[in-house]
Order: sequence, then C-alpha cells, then structure tokens
Amino acid sequence: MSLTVRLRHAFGGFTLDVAFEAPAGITALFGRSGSGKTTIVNAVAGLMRPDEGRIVAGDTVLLDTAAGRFVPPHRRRVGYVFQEGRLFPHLSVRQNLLFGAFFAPRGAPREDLGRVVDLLGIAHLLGRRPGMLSGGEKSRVAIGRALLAAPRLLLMDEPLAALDEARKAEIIPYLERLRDETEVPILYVSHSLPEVARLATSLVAIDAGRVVRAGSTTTVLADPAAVPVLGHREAGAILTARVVRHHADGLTELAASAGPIYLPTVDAPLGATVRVRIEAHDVIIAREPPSAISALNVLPVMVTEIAEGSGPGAAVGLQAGEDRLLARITRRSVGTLGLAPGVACYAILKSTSVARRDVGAGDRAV
Amino acid sequence: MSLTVRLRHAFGGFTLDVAFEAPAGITALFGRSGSGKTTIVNAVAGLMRPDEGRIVAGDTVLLDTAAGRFVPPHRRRVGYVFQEGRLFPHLSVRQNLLFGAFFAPRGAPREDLGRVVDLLGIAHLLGRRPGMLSGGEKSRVAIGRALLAAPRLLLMDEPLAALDEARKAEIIPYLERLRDETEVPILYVSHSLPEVARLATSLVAIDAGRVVRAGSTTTVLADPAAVPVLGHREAGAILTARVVRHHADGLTELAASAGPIYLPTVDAPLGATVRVRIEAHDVIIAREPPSAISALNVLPVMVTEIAEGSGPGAAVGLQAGEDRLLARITRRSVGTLGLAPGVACYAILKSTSVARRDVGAGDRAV
Amino acid sequence: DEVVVFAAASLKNALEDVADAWHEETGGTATISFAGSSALARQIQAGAPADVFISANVGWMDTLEEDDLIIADTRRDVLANSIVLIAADPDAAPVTLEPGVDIAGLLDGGRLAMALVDAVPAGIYGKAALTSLGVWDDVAPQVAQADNVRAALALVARGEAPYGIVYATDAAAEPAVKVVATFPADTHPPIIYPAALTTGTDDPDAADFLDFMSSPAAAPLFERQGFKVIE
Amino acid sequence: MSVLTPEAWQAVALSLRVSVWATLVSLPVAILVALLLARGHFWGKSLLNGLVHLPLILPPVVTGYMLLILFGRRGPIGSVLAEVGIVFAFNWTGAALAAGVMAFPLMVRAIRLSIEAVDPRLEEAAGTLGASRIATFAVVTLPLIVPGILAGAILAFAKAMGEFGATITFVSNIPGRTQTLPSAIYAFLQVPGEEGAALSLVAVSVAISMGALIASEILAARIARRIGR
Amino acid sequence: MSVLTPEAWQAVALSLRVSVWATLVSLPVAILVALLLARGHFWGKSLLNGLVHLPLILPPVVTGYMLLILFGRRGPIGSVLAEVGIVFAFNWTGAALAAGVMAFPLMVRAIRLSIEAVDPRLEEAAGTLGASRIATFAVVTLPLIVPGILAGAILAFAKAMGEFGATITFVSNIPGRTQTLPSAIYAFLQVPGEEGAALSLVAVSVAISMGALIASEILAARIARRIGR
Ligand SMILES: Nc1ncnc2c1ncn2[C@@H]1O[C@H](COP(=O)(O)OP(=O)(O)OP(=O)(O)O)[C@@H](O)[C@H]1O
Ligand SMILES: Nc1ncnc2c1ncn2[C@@H]1O[C@H](COP(=O)(O)OP(=O)(O)OP(=O)(O)O)[C@@H](O)[C@H]1O
Ligand code: MOO
Ligand SMILES: [Mg+2]
Ligand SMILES: [Mg+2]
Repeated sequence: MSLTVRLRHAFGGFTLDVAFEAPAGITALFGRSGSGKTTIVNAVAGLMRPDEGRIVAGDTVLLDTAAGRFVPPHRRRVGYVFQEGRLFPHLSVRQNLLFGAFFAPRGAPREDLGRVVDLLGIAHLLGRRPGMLSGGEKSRVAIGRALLAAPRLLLMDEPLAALDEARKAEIIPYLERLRDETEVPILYVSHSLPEVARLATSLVAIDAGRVVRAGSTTTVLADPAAVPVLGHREAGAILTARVVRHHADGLTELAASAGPIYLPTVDAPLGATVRVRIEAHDVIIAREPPSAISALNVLPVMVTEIAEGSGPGAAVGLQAGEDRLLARITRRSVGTLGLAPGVACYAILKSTSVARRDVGAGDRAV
Repeated sequence: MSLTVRLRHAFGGFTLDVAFEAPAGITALFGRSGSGKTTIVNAVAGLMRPDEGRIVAGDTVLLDTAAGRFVPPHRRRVGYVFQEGRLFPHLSVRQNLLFGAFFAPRGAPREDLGRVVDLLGIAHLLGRRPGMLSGGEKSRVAIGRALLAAPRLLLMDEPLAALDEARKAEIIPYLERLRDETEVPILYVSHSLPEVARLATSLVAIDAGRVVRAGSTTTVLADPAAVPVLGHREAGAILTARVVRHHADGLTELAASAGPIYLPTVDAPLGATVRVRIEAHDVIIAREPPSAISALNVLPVMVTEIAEGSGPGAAVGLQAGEDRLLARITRRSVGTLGLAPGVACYAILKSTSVARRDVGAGDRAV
Repeated sequence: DEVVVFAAASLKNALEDVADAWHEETGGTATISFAGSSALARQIQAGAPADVFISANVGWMDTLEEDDLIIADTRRDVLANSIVLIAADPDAAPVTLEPGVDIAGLLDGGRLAMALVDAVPAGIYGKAALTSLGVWDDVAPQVAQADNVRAALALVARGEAPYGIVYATDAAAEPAVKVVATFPADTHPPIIYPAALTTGTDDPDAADFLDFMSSPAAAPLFERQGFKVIE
Repeated sequence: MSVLTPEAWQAVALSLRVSVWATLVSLPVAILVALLLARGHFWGKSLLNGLVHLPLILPPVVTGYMLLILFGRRGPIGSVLAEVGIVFAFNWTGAALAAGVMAFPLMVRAIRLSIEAVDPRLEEAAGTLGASRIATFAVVTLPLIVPGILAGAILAFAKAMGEFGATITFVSNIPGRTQTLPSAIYAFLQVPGEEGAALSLVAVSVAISMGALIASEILAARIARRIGR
Repeated sequence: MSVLTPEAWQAVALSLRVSVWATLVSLPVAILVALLLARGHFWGKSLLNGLVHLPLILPPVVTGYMLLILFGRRGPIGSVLAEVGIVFAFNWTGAALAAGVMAFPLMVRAIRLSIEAVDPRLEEAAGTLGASRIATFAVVTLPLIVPGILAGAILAFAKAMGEFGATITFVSNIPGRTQTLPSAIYAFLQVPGEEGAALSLVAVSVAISMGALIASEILAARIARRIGR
C-alpha cells in the first residue's frame, strides 16, 4: 500500500504547499523546526482540514477537497504517535495501550501486547497512570499505543526524540521489522539523519512548507548535491551487503560489491542482506593502500563527482563496486590528493565507526 | 557559585538516592529514560519535596529536610526549561518570554530580549500564542523564557531534544558563552553525549536513581572504563588547543600539545583556546605515519591503557602531548598492530569528522 | 413624609386605589409593601420602617400587639371577606353547603384546591368551615394546598382541580371559574383584615392614612374589588 | 432537635425521593445539553442557552405557573403524557419535575464548564485510535468530566432539597404526595409560634444535604486523584 | 408588551442595580472562597463548603429569615454595621445582599470548577520564574479562569434577577426601595386580573437577562479563543 499526499494550506504567515508519494515502508519527513512536518501529519490523520488537497492511502481517498470528501479521523485507522504524547490521563498505561485495539475492527492484524510492552520496556508501568511517568516513559507508551491500534497507516512524529540511545537501539530494529514484514506505510518525522538513513525507505525533505528533495533514501543520501540540504554532519550513503561470516573475535564479515568489510557483530543470519550507513565524514580517502592501520576496511573505489560547498569541505561521490559511497573531506585534501571524477583511490572505513544503529535489516524496497 | 545536591526520595517502585556537586559552569545529568533526571531537577527547582535531602546553591541553603528548611520555588530564582514546555497558553510569546524578567529583582543581570529572540529564531513568533506554535518553536520559547528570567541557576531538561541540528548548532555556542561568561551554574539534562561533551564542565551519569559516574567531563570521557556506562557510540575525549591561523581554504590551524591539527573554520579569534571533542570511533591508530591520505591530522601518541569489553571493540587510551585521546578500535586491530600500554603510534583524525558542534569555546574550568 | 404601609398581598389593587385617592385628597404619599402577612409581621418584629400594618389575618396582628409593636388603640378591623366554593366547570351545579355535604363525592377523585390549610389564612378559614360542616376528614386527603389563594385559584382556573375554596374577592375576578357556593359566615371565624399603626411610626400622616382607609371615602374602592367594608 | 411528627418524616422521605429523582433523571439531559452548548455549532444555540437559564431568571412562582400551563392535566404536554400514563399534576413526579427544571441550569453550567476544560487534543487522539465521536465522548470526555458531573449533581440535589416556589405552585402541597420539606417549612413559618417546628425541619434538610455534599467532595477528591490531577 | 407603569420601571431599575451590585461585590469573595475550596487544605474546609451551599439547600424564605435575624436593624451583625453606616435592612443594599447570598453557591461552584481545571504545572512554572503564590494567581490562574468567572458571574446575575423568596422575606417589597422585578411580579400575581402586568415584567426580566447571557457568551468565546482553546 502506498500513500499520496498533496496539500496546500495557509496559517497566518506560513504556507504549506507539498506533494509527495510515500511508498510502502517508512517515509521520513525531514526538516527544520517549523517547516511544516506536523502539519502534514495532522492532515493525513484528519485532524486538520487543509485549504486544498488530496490524500489517498492505497485505493482509499481520505481527503479530496475538490470533491468535498473528508474521511473523519476515526475511520482512517491511522496509528498516530503525537509529538506531545497525548496519553489519556484517566486511563492506566495498560488501558492506554489497548485503547486502539478496542476500537479496531475484529479481523485486523494485531500486535501482541506482551511483545510491544517488552520491546518498549514498560512492563513495570502497566498499572500506572500517565501522570506518574517520566518524559521518556510517556513517549514509549505513546509509541505502544499507536502500534497496538492495528493501524493501516502509522504516523510517527519524532517518536524517539525523548529517548536515550540504548532505548532507541532497541526500538529501531522493531520498526525495521514492521517496515519489512507488514504492508503498513509509515510516515516518520525526525530530525536525526542517522535514524532516517537507517529506517527510511524514502525521504522527503521539507523546508519552509515546501518539498526540497524527495526520493528513495539511498539515492538522496548518496547525492553530494543533497548534502547542504540535509546538513553536513549528517550526510552519508548506504551500502548494501551480505552477511558472510561471524568471526570469533566478534566481528562480522560482510560481502559488499566492492569487497569484504568487517563490522562489529551484525545481528543477522548468514546470507542475510543488510543496509550499512556509512557517514560521509567517516570515510578517509587514500591514493595508496594504507598499511599498519587500525581501520580494517579498505575498499577500492572511483571518484564519480565532487561537490564543493562554500565552506572548507567537499562532498566526494564514490563508486564502490555497485554501491555508492559519500566522503566528506577538506577541499585542501581534494587538492593534495589530486582527486577528480574518474580517479581511482581507496576508501578507508573504521569498523567501529559504523555504529550498530547504522546497520539495518535489508529493506525490500531498496 | 556551585550547587550541592543530596537527595533521597521513593516513588512507588523507584528510589532516587543521589549526591553530587555541580561546580560553576554546566553540569550534565546523563542517564537513561526513567533514571531520575527530571526528579532531581524538580527537587532543585523546589517543585518536589524529597523525603530527605539537602540542596545548597552557593551559600544559600535551598532545602534541608533535617533542618526543616524549604525555600519556595519563587524565591529560588531558577530558570527552568521544562521537559514538556509549560508555556502560558493565555500569554503571547513575548509575554511568555518576559514573564520571569517581570518578577526578577531590579538589579539582576538581565539578558537582552532581542538578542535571545534572534538566537532562537523566534522573532516572527512574538505576537503568537503558544497554541499556534510547532513543537520545536515551543521548546525554543521555553528556552528563551528561562534565559530571560535573570536566574541564579539554570535548569534545562532536554532543552534541545525537539530541535534540528542546525538550530542546535546555533544555540549551543550561546550556552557556551553563558557557561563561560556568567556565574550561573547550569544543570543540563541530555541524552546526547556529543551535546554533553561539548557543553558540560562536569558530568553526572545517573542510572536507576543512583549516580554511577561523576566528575569533570574531560576526565570521565577520557576514561576507557566509563565507555560502557556512557554508551559505545558516544565515547570520546576532549582535546584543548589554541587557534593559530585561519587558512584561506576555510581550515583553521590549531596547536594542540601533541602537534598541529586542522579543522573546518573554528569561530574563535586567533589565540583563543578551544575544546575539541574527538569521538573515539573517529580515531584511527597507525603504527607508521600514513601517506597520501585525505585525513589531515596525524598526531604522535602513546598508548596508556586498553579496556576490552565483551564485544569486538576495545577502548584505547592515548596520551597526545598533554592531552588524552580515546580511540575505539576492534580487538582484532589491537592484536594485529601489537598495541599495548607504552607503545608509540600515530592517531589519525579526519578534519571533517570533527563536526562544528564538537568544537566548543574553551571552558575556564577545564 | 412618605407613609410606609405593610399590607397583605391580596389587598394590592384595592389599597393602591385607596392610596391614590388619599394622595388626591391630602397630597400625602403612601408607599405600600405587599407581601404575605407572616413575612410582613416578622419584618416589623425585626424593626422594619413600617408605619401602618394591614394583615390578612388576626393571628399575626395579635402577635404584634402582644409584642407591643403596634399601637393597640389604633387597631381596627377594616375589611371582611368571605370564602366560596368554586368549580372549574362553567356548567357546574350550585352546591348547598349544609352539614355533611358530600364534597368528596363532588370531587369524584379530583382535588380540592385550597391555600395551605394550617398556615395561610384562606386555607385556615376553609378548613374550619369544612370541619364545622363535619366533612373535613372525608375531604382532607383530596385537598391540594397552595402557598397562597391566588395559586389555589389558578389550579381551578387551569382545570387542574375541579373545585377549590378561595376568597370571594378572588373568585369574582376570575372568569374561568364558577362560584357554586358561599360558605356561611358561621362556619368559620370571621374573615377580617385588621389594621394598626406600628409603635415605630413617627409620621403624623400615618394615622391620617389609616383613618382615610377606614373612612367612607375609601369604602367604594374596596367594595369594587369585592371586599366588605366593616363599619 | 425536637422529635419529628410522622407527617414531617413523610416530608423528609418525599423530599429525598424528589431530589434524587430530579437529579438522576435530569443528569443525562443536562450532559447532553451541556455538550451541545460546549462543543456544538448550530443555529439556535443562543436560544437553547437562554431556555436553559430561564428557570434561574424567572421568579420560581412564574416557573411554577409555566409548568402548570405546559405540564398540567390540560396542558399541551401534560395531556399528551397523561395518555401514556405519565402524570405530573399533584404527584411527586411533578415535584421532581419542578425541582429538576429549577436545578437544570446549575447542572448544565457545571458540566459545560468541565467539558470546556477537557483538552480537545485528547479527543482527537481518541479519534485517530478509531473511536467515533460518540465512543470518544463515552470513554474519554465523560470520564474526564466526572468531577464536573458530580459538582452539577450535588448542586442540583441541594437545589432540589431547597426548591419551594415552583414546586408548590405546580403541584401544591399534599401531605405524603407532594409536600416536600421546603413546603412543610414554609407552612410552619406562616403561623406565629411554629418557628421551632420549622427549625427542626431545616436541621433535617441541612443534615441530609451536608451529608450528600461531604460524600460528593470525598468522591470528587478520589476521582481527581485517579485522573491524576 | 404593554407599556410599563413608572412603578414597574422603578422595579426594573432597582433589579438591575441590585443584580449588578450583588454580582460585582460577591465576585471577589466568591473567587477567594473558590480558591480556598479548590486548592486549600485546612481544617473546616467541609464546613466552609457547607456554609457556601446553605442558601441553595434552604428554602429561600428560610434564608430570608436568617438574613433578617442576622442583618436586621436589631440583628447581631446588622446593628454593628449600622453603627458604621451600613444598613441592609429594608434597603436596596439588603436586596443586593439577599441576591448575592442566594447566588453565591452558583458563583463559587463555577469558579471552583475552573480553578480545578487549571493545570497546576503552569502555576509551578510561574513559581520557578519568580512569581509568588499571589502573583501566580493574578497573572496565571486568574486569566485562565476568566471563562469560569464569567460563567459564575452570569449565573449569579441571572439568579439575582430572579431571586424572590429571600429578598421579599428580608427586605420586604417597598416600591422604589426594595421592590425588585420578581417582587413586583409576585405582587401582581396576588391580585385578580393583573396577569398581564406580571407578564410584561416577566418579559422585561427575560429580555435583560438574555441580553446579559448572550453578551457573556460572546465574551467567553472571544476569551477562549485568546487563551487558545
Ligand atoms: N509521581 C510519580 N509516581 C511514581 N513514580 C514516578 C512519579 N514520577 C516519576 N516516577 C518514576 O520515577 C522514575 C524517574 O522519573 P524521572 O522523571 O526523574 O525520569 P527521567 O530520568 O527524567 O526520565 P526521562 O529521560 O524519561 O524523562 C521513573 O521510573 C518514573 O516512572
Ligand atoms: N494554529 C496555527 N496557527 C498559525 N500558525 C501555525 C499554527 N500551527 C502551526 N503553525 C505554524 O506552521 C508552521 C509549521 O508548523 P509544524 O507544527 O507543522 O512544524 P514542524 O515541522 O512540525 O516543526 P517542529 O519540528 O518544530 O515540530 C510553523 O511555523 C508554525 O508556527
Ligand atoms: O429560585 Mo429560588 O428563590 O431559590 O426557589
Ligand atoms: Mg512538529
Ligand atoms: Mg525527564
């Protein structure tokens, strides 16, 4: 199932005017504070009636202002994780979690309460009321509530913002499974590019109410020209690789199209395909193969393009076998190394610089 | 001025029992969701009366349960950025911002409204009511409100969680200046270790209501044994360096005690001392000086200690001149490179892997 | 200068006419507060600035006299009234009120509307009359007691109750009811409106108003409203 | 307190019955009307609002007359209801109707204020979770306004215990059928020297209402704690 | 509507004056009491709450008598106040007192409900920003409960416009001095043939109160929009 969104709406000084397609899987809405992400999500949920627009989920028209069609929120069956919680204060955590399930149609595919509760680490909170929870506990319950509503469409507005890295690392694989094993499209608002890169099938970058970049996550992230839009620090491409061996010292050997790479244990069976996000600033380029170095991964690559920004840095697109890599190096190094499109060189990646959260389960849509 | 906190409090299943010292500057409270950070901050603000405890700010006793002393919140003059906003819905953004200033004593050193508003990018919102703001806009107003209250003590509970990287990058230098130019101690709750490393003078790691690690940020972060507590991905030490030259190609040359390093433009005058956080996973160790490589920074270092965890990684403490570095490499590399305490080698750092947000203004307390 | 008169509410129209006439004649002004006799009496007990009190029953006047709140030798009985049996049905047959009269049968399961039989004068008189006719015990369960006569009258006029007992003055003014009998004067204590000056009065006009009220000049004004004037 | 006469006890029992019924029966209607006034946008809303407040604005006697005219045996509504066996005239049900009508504006206002205080974003959240507007009302709004409903109910009960003017005008005072405590008290106050009897009844009335009041406060506090306020 | 007599206009003017004063003067007291009941924890809170509700529980006539006994010229409070020149007995101020007392529970309840609906976390926030409890009340709580205050005030005004029993019992029915609209209506209803006159007064009363009601609704809606609900 996919989601088509076209909206135009004006608030006082702010105008939203967007159109995008969200295929099955996770579509990230990425953009600065106040750029209009929540407004889009609200419109999809039916909580906001835009001045003009059309929203279609699969073959159901949820909104069509031209045709005067507006499906009320409770018939849309979206699971919405609100940016600000909105837990029911008079219900226990358990009742909050089961709220949506109660209203879901009988046959709807349903998540198991126990599984979700364990995943979110909220088993000890089930009897409490939301007023007695910490900030992060509240947001975990809110995630659980949406997941358990048997939704046809998940809307998650910065669901992990209040959570610590360890907790995020537990929830993200679950969202990956959801992405890969169910048909439920997910609109995912986030400020965190690593999160987006890891999770999102496609990415819609919003700025001041307009779509400035949209497409499959791999394509957008590997595009040196997108670097300024997404933020320098966050740039990085995605490599697809197959699990070859789990070594005794805790490293997993993967076969990428450009050669073997070694990563800290990847939690995937032999033969599985995984997505590895390589942040652009983690890639070192060398003209000669380096020796006696702690970085285990050295891949032969070829420069495809170089995008120089206004600052001291440059984004270098690299072809690594069939995959693309992105390296962010200084303009000075571009000069001293004599890099130019077509030049063959080596990309050096540290094993440990690929954090676990940047290794995701393979995504069908890629 | 410094802050001494000792608290014991029991909620149903959760017991908080902490004691720590927050010197002038920023003290980060770092810990997982539900570990008790907000509870501590609330106690300091006077919004929660712990079962037992003593809180002293400078020479003012704010709380002493043994002596029956409890200073009510409005006499504490804390500027509190709440985890959940708490803007006054009936007041405009401007009125919200000026709320604290109105009640501040006449002579109190006061921030300038215009400056704070510009910093937070909320000038166009001044006439609005909070109900019409986006999530991130709300949290920016909440930050402004606390800053403008002429507080003697700032409490910030995940103030930047809802903000995009670009906005964070604008606010962080401001907080640094606050840290360095004023006497106001800041208790800063955050899940983000880069943020903490960059900002915090000292760090208090909380787990399940207990302090598990506390001390100056540089010491705690450079301690290989602290890596598991803080999270692998986030480990990294802090290097202190002096600005030597701003090069024409946008790089700034810094003098660290171990040698020159080149970073993308550092926004500090010549001669200034800056703090540079070097994430452990960004450090590559080589036994021989590498050549023809895009990384500009190669420092001669010596291994001081090696902490091997349960996983495939190892944290290697390095002495770099007078500074300490932390490198996170694979155990396999420790073996192949023959690393051991006392071994001399080279640390390779990419210029671009040190993101701007990891370069902070020098902190007197370091 | 202004004479304040506390008067039973049922006197409203008549007494206002009297006050106008008095004004024409003497130029004096009477301000009249109409309310239930009990309320007025209690207010006088509490020091109300009344110069003249006109009660709808003797009991409250007696109470004030005992308390020395009225000037005893100015007390006089001004008006008399009678009570009547009224019917809602314009074609109702006249009833002869003799001992043992079958009022319960007349009601045929309906209600007999009266004012409060133990509290409000019209009700007290009605109860006394029915008792002396020997039928009170039969009728009592059928009685609906209103808080004042006008409300009892309304119950009959609206057809809620087939019969009722009210003052002749009220019945006369309501075309929607038919008077089917007048209670003989000997079946109940005399229905008398006593009037007196209060001890608190310091207004010389008050005595003048009281006298005017009981003078022949005022008589037609009361009679027009159906009251009997006591000479 | 002097010992009460059997008739006085009858009045006590009847007042209780009347007040409880007046409160319980008008409560759902009041909730509905409060909901319409708080959240509805419809033509005639001002009119409805005015109508609800009418018994407050009018002297009780006038309200009593109006009830008599509308709900009496011959009244346009009363005559229709009589056919289905509902009789208000001279019946305790009529006393309950009068008390209910007089208390209605108080109940509606309390409930309406509570509804207006419910965060509409919670109702939106319920909507996204599949709850229809009615279901949302039942499982989100209603539980959240329980304190307001309780406040409205106790106001109504207290008012019903004290209502006199409209009741006696509408259903008069028939001992054992329509003689409520206030009617009995009023009757005692009309005659000299019966203040003592009136006072005993006042004491009983106050005792009952205070009991109800305290019970409602305790209940409200418990509920508020549950809701997490 | 038939043209009103000068006396009737007097009653209209007096009722307006009485109701406005009753509302305005009791408002601050009601806010204070509501605040105590909503947020206070003190001995005797139940008692205060009961006392506030008393005028609702008691038949109005009883309340009127109590006022007469306490605030009359010879009453324990009335005689003391008389020495400083405040006279309630048989004065329009007494009518305002009666109306205020009768309306007080309604006003307190509305305001109390609003206070209870204010998120205490906002008040905490004000505290951390240096506002004392009183200042917090003035700049945070009070503005947030304006809708409730308005609701309480309009309830009180409407009730004051309709109050009869306690007023006539306390200050009698002296034209131009204590004769309010409801008393005048009552007087007209006591004599045959004056229903028309009574009805005109009812119409005037309803018109005034409805006007006030609509104005308050419009104002409340505007305020609610400002508060951002
Ligand atoms: N009123 C309460 N009653 C019972 N338990 C509470 C209450 N408030 C907080 N807790 C519990 O105390 C613990 C600490 O809460 P606190 O809000 O301090 O956490 P935190 O460290 O700020 O977490 P987060 O990062 O999620 O905001 C949590 O386990 C929470 O469930
Ligand atoms: N009710 C409203 N009235 C006027 N402007 C509004 C209203 N709601 C939102 N806005 C404005 O619309 C813009 C987009 O808001 P939106 O909530 O969609 O932002 P966002 O992308 O979700 O931001 P954030 O990351 O801060 O949550 C903002 O500039 C906001 O100020
Ligand atoms: O409206 Mo009343 O005067 O309490 O019955
Ligand atoms: Mg948002
Ligand atoms: Mg917290």
